[in-house]
Amino acid sequence: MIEFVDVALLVLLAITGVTIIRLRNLFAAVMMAGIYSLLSAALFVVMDAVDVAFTEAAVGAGISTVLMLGTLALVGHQEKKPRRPAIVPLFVVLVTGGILVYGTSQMPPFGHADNPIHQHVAPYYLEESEHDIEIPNVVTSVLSSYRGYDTMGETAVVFTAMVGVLLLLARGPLPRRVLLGGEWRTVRPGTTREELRAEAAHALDADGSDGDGSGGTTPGSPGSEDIVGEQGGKHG
Amino acid sequence: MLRAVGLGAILLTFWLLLSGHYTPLLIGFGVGSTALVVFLSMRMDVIDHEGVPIHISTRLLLYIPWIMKEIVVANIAVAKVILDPRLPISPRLVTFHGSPKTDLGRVVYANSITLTPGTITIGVSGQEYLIHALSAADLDSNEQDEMDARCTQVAEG
Amino acid sequence: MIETVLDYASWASILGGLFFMVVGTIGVLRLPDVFTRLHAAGMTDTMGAGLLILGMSFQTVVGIMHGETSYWSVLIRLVFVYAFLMFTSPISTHALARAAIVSGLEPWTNDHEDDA
Amino acid sequence: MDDLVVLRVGTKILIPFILLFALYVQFHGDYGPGGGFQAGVIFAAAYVLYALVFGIGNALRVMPAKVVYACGAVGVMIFVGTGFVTMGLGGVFLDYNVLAHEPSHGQHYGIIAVELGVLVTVFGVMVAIFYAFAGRRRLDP
Repeated sequence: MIEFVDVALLVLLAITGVTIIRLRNLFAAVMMAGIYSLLSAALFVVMDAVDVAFTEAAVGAGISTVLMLGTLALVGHQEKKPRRPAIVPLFVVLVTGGILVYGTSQMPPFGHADNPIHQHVAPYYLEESEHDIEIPNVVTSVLSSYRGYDTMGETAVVFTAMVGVLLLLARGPLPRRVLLGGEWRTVRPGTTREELRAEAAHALDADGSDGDGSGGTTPGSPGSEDIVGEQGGKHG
Repeated sequence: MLRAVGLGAILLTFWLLLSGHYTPLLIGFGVGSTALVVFLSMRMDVIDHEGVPIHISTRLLLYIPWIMKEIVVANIAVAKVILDPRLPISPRLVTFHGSPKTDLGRVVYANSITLTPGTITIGVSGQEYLIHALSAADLDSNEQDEMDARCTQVAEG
Repeated sequence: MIETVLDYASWASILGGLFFMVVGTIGVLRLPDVFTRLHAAGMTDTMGAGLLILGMSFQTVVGIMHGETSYWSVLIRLVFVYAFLMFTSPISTHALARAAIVSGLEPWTNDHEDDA
Repeated sequence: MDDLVVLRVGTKILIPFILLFALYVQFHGDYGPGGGFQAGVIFAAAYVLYALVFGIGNALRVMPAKVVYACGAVGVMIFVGTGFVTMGLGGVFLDYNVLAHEPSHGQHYGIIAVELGVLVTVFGVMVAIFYAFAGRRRLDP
């Protein structure tokens, strides 16, 4: 029964992966990536790795989707069509995949108690952590105590990711262009909506003529710069 | 300030119910976490009559059984529509006028409309609600009037 | 006696939840556009998940009757999950529908000759 | 067309609970699934939700970018600092046994300290990356 669930989830994962490759709309691809993470999390739960599943659901299906959407807001959301079919990469991928599949034939059977991974330090952790550390969740004791150096390295890697992103992207938030009182103007970063509203109301009071002109954001006008539109509509 | 204390009490209760481990260390962490969250919420400016609606909580609890009944009835109706081979739908956009005046009442009303399948609130503008309905039968005016009255009562007493 | 009744009620509730989940999925596949599909998706959220959680709560109550005190925390969590779902489901549905209409999507209509 | 009242009020009610749930996950990592990584991500998710609904300007007012960058570094310092404290108390690097008289208690305190470091780093990094991407174009609703 469990094997059936495993296989079903793996098939769904494969389908999702192929779909992500074939999609040219990157927004849809990001959504599919979220689904992929959710399926992986379900697979981890089936394998009793709830800590990993929790991480996968929170990181993969949760926040990385938001970060990717933030990226797409900068780079656009349509992938260019490749100019020619990628024969050589396909060949490389197929050969590598074939070798990996061949490699699995030498691997010990899945979940077997005599596997090498269950012979080394794992029995010690499982038996002694209750006495050494006295907390019930062995995953936490392995991660933070027995393998504390590894976790320190991981934390440093996460920190490095931030440094990398900041080196590439952060010159601080750039000044923004917003439609204010019927004209475009530049506002300093960090201006709150309330401040913009107040300024807009002020500008509208100064010349109350174009309250109708900029007001009335209709459902059919995508990306209409709304702040002042709403305010103007209510004003007039 | 009273609301901040109220939010703290609610959050601490939430923590104690979730926790299940009542050692001094963990209860201490609970108190500290609650204080941090209340501080952050004050900085975020989410503690006000909308963010911490403790003044309507009893009326909201009394409202829940009725909305549950409505959800069940509406679900069965939509399930019948979906399973009907002819798929008898006639989707339409309509605008309602709702009587709740406060923001909280408008939210309760809008969410009640969305929770009952067959109707979805698309937009709220003042007291006008833009509703998408799956079929004309979902727009029973008696029922909407009752929901309207009850939501107003929940939010405004 | 009462445990047997609760057990049957729990399974009935879980099966009912699964039924509404399946019907909601069929609805997502059959209905014509995003707005009508949201109605069907909302069904899986409110009724499908609700009945599933109700069934699981009955199971925990049976467990508590057998003296498993740790099931209390499971019951509390189920109630929290349900409350969270009831709170977020309409908000996300609203956000999705609003996003669709703001980006200029026209709701699908048929020539409703059968009823006006 | 509308005044976003549903999203605004809903987010206001929800955010304190998400933040507290993140801290619950943090401090109950010893007893069930959870820990610094998950808690940091959930905490950051609540914050990103706030930024999405109320605008990045308000988010920057609550927690300026410099504070967030500092969080990313401070977390690593907490982790490494725990190691130096254990060295100062006569143990080896990250040997928590020396943190209390009873070795198992010391382990417990050490784990809490390093998990706190992980929480702070992950939160800071997630929000910093979000600021870096979202701050470059307006994301106000």
